Amino acid sequence: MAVSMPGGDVASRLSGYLDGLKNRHGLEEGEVEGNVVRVVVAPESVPQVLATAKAQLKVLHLSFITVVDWEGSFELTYELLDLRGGTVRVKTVIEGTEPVIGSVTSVYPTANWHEREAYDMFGVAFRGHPDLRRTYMWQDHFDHHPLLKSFDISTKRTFEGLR
Amino acid sequence: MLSEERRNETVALDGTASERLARPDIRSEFGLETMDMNMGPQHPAMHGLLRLILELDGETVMRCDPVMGYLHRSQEKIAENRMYPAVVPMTDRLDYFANIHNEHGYVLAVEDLLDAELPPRAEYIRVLMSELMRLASHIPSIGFLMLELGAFTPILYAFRERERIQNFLEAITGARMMFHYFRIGGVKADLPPGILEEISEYLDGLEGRFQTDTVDLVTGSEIYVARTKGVGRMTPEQALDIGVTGPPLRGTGVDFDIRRDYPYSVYNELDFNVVTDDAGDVAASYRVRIGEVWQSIRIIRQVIEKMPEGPVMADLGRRLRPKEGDGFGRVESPRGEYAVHVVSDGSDSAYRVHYRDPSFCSMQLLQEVVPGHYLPDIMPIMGMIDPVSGGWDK
Amino acid sequence: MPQLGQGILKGMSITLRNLFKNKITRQYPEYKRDLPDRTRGMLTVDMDRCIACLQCMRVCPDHCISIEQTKRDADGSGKPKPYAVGFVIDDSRCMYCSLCVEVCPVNCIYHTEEFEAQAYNRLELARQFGERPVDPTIDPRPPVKKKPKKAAAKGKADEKADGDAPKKAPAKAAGKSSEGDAA
Amino acid sequence: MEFLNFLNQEPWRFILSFGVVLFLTLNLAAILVMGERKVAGYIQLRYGPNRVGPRGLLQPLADIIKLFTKENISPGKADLWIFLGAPIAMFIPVAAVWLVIPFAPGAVVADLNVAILFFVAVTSVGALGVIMAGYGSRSNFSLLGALRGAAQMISYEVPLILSLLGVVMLTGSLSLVDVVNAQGGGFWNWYFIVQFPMFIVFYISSLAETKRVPFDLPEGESEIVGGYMIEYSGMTWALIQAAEFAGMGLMAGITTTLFLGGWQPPLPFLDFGQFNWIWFGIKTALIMFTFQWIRWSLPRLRMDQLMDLGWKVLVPLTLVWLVITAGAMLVF
Repeated sequence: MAVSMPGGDVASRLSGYLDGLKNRHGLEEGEVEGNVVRVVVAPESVPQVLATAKAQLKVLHLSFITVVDWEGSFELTYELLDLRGGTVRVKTVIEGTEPVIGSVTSVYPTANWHEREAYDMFGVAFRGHPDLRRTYMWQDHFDHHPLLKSFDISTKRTFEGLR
Repeated sequence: MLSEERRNETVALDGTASERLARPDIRSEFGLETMDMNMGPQHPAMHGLLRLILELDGETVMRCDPVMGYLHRSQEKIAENRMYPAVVPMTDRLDYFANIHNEHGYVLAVEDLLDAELPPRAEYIRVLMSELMRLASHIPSIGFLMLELGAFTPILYAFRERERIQNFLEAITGARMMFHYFRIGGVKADLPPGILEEISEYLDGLEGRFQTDTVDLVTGSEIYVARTKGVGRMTPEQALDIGVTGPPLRGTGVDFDIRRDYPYSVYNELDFNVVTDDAGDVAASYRVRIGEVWQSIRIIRQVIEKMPEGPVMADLGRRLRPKEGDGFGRVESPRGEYAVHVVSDGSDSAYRVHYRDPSFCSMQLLQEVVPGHYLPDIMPIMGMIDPVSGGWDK
Repeated sequence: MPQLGQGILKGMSITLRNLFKNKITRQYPEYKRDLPDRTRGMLTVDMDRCIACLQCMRVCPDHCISIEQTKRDADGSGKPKPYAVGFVIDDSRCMYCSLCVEVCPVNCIYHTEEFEAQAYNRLELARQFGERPVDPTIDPRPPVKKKPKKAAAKGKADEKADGDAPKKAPAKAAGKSSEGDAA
Repeated sequence: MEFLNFLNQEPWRFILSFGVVLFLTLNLAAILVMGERKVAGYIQLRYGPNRVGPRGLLQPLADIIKLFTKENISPGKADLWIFLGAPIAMFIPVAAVWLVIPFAPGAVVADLNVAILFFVAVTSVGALGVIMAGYGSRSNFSLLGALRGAAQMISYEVPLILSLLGVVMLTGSLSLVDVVNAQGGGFWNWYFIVQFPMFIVFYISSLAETKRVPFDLPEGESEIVGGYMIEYSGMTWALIQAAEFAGMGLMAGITTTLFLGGWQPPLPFLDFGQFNWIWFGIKTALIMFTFQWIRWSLPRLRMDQLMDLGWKVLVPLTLVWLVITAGAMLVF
């Protein structure tokens, strides 16, 4: 097997991750909760933090990227798994309504579609993304980002005209 | 019939898709052009509604670009506008071939928010249902692969088994497909009397039938071997980079299973093996699936043996108002890692729900792995991840 | 060549054996299998027991139940109680999730084993149970969602708290639907 | 009686029997579709069509009525003459080859002394029909299917012809009547015993010629969704299907004639005289059943594997066996 799995105790490994991140980057917050290392970083340093996690700390798997629209700011959660019980959860908050953040596709290529989805649903622009297109919505003639809280849904019954 | 060298010539293992295609460019020399082709969305082998924009040089695929969204229902937005319990039936509609796992991921996330303590019987019932669902998803997936390779019969044998498993699921939950059985804090109702004996009796017959009608009929065939061996080969690093999880990842040799590494429910009390293979091709991922069928049968037997008595529902109060914060649920669905992230703001309904669907993430391998293969190889490569339209389109 | 088609011949012998086995198809319209007790078929309502508490209407995720409620002294006790004069279940929207059945305090709404819902017209799928028909095309007022000012704790404005309310005027069928209860 | 004698005169006999053969071919296609669906159903543990008529036996009739009443749609940019001519170009050769097959002693429409050459020449026209269909439709899928079909049918002509040569060498004649007569006297005289590798090669090649699983790449349901016939509908589609199934019946008939003794009974005392066509029918039906059995058991090959099989396995095998046959004929 070409991929080496992390070994040893989960707790010591997690504190190793936290120390590794703390030593190299300025973290806004950082703590170990259960099996999760939760760090909050500034949006500018997200690609570097993830690059450290991948290259130095060998956290190999990016599970997902969640974007939360807090109406005025966006919170991004990067969930990283080390495949052996440990989780590194990197959070960042982007102020403003037109969020821009550096892409992590060069670190975790799987982020490609996750970032496309985030762009499609929230309009988060990822700097340096190779192929930032919409995933689900129409490519043309659709200027909305449906998961924004400002995008109202209609609860009207849809097939009224057909009845 | 098939020469291994030739496959290796055509599909070099390492390098990106563009490097693989960098061969002496006779096309420009002779002024030849490639052909663009649209596969789907209405196409019998697209596992639902998927459109592939292909660039073909003869039969060789030069570029493959999946276009999604034909089944997009914005489940995440729907989940934001409903109270917590009312989202569970909607998660059934996500990956409609492994509904139980979707429900499980969501209820785990909400229970994480609520810090709920579940009665042991509920946990065992959940594991039982999950593994039955895994059987009902893995067995037809082999049939689907054969359907796409041109053999129609194995899928009907596989669906015979799925129908019987669905009969059990229907007896337990009341519906054949959209179960809505897991509730936040437990399961909807206790098992009907006598069902455990029926299931274990059925499993005895299933072992023999699965061996003959699927394993022997399918995997022994030389044509199956020729069509799947060496097709869609990935290295472990490549698979992790693409974000593949589940059987295709274990087929490359990465020993990763949520059930063991991030245990949920009572999986840490059960004894099972994580099946891996190291070839990394379509055949390997199907060997993993077949191995997981045997492991699932083993898990179900243990669950039936250990099934405790007691209530099946924790008392969480009538109105669910979780604390503010994040809830995470992560389960091993038949297609890989299925994760749910629920953000609560303290109200009746979630502020944000995010589903990490394995079909969606694994489908990136179409972009990466398919170029350099022949056109008919797209079908086994899609069969390798066995995506479900409702899953990747949310 | 390691194998000369033994695998193919083995597979073909399996299909040949199955050629002579008993068939497992059930001829559906003639043969109907016994449905399990928990089958979630089409909903039905026992109107005699209904206390018009509107809980099923509020819990329904698809807004498929509409109830028209009045006060009436139905049992002759001299005290007017809520009474459902109109009760419609729109099967073209129902997804058989069984939430309404679980929430009903008097068990008056329940699943039957009937599952063959077919009609030439979507309107025919709306089944009326009350003495007065309710217009199923009008949406009962969905539960109004009140966002607590949680965002304020984070220092963010939350102007959209009431923005989720439906733009449509509340239906007369659900005129009594209480915002306070729902939220 | 005089009238019958009059009909037995040359132009009338030929025209009449040609009409009968054409009628039989078309019916054969309909019946084979039915048989295919029944075999598929039984292999897959279901019943197959069983609603029209007793046990579904009238299903072919219902199919034909449906297909006749369907609208014939052609793509907007199709090359209409080629598009509409393709089904005919596929069907006529298949029907024509039936003329040279002996059904019973003396019952052959045209006893050509170069019948095998006629068979080889006329069936290769079928590839033209496939190319016409694929090219005329102006669709990417059908073009790919046509290219695959052309490559496959032309490639498999080679092992098909080479595997015929063994029989021709043993018989010393190109006439199918002679071939059948040479196999009389019991099943141990049939050529499939002495020419067993050739029989296998001919069988595989005929599967490929008729575009049946595991060689149904020109149709390739799962990737190119019907291939060259993707744009056809209604009666044109039905004619293509008829040509396919009649071609399957034809290949079964030719296999029977060349390797399984044609109308010759398996044991000498089972000779029914003029009614020996029963034996021809039984053997042909068995071969057709194996075609269907394979169809519902196996997946399909890929294009490169198909070509590898044809050129690297079948052609060398036939060449070797031809040399062995020639050597054996010299020795014995």
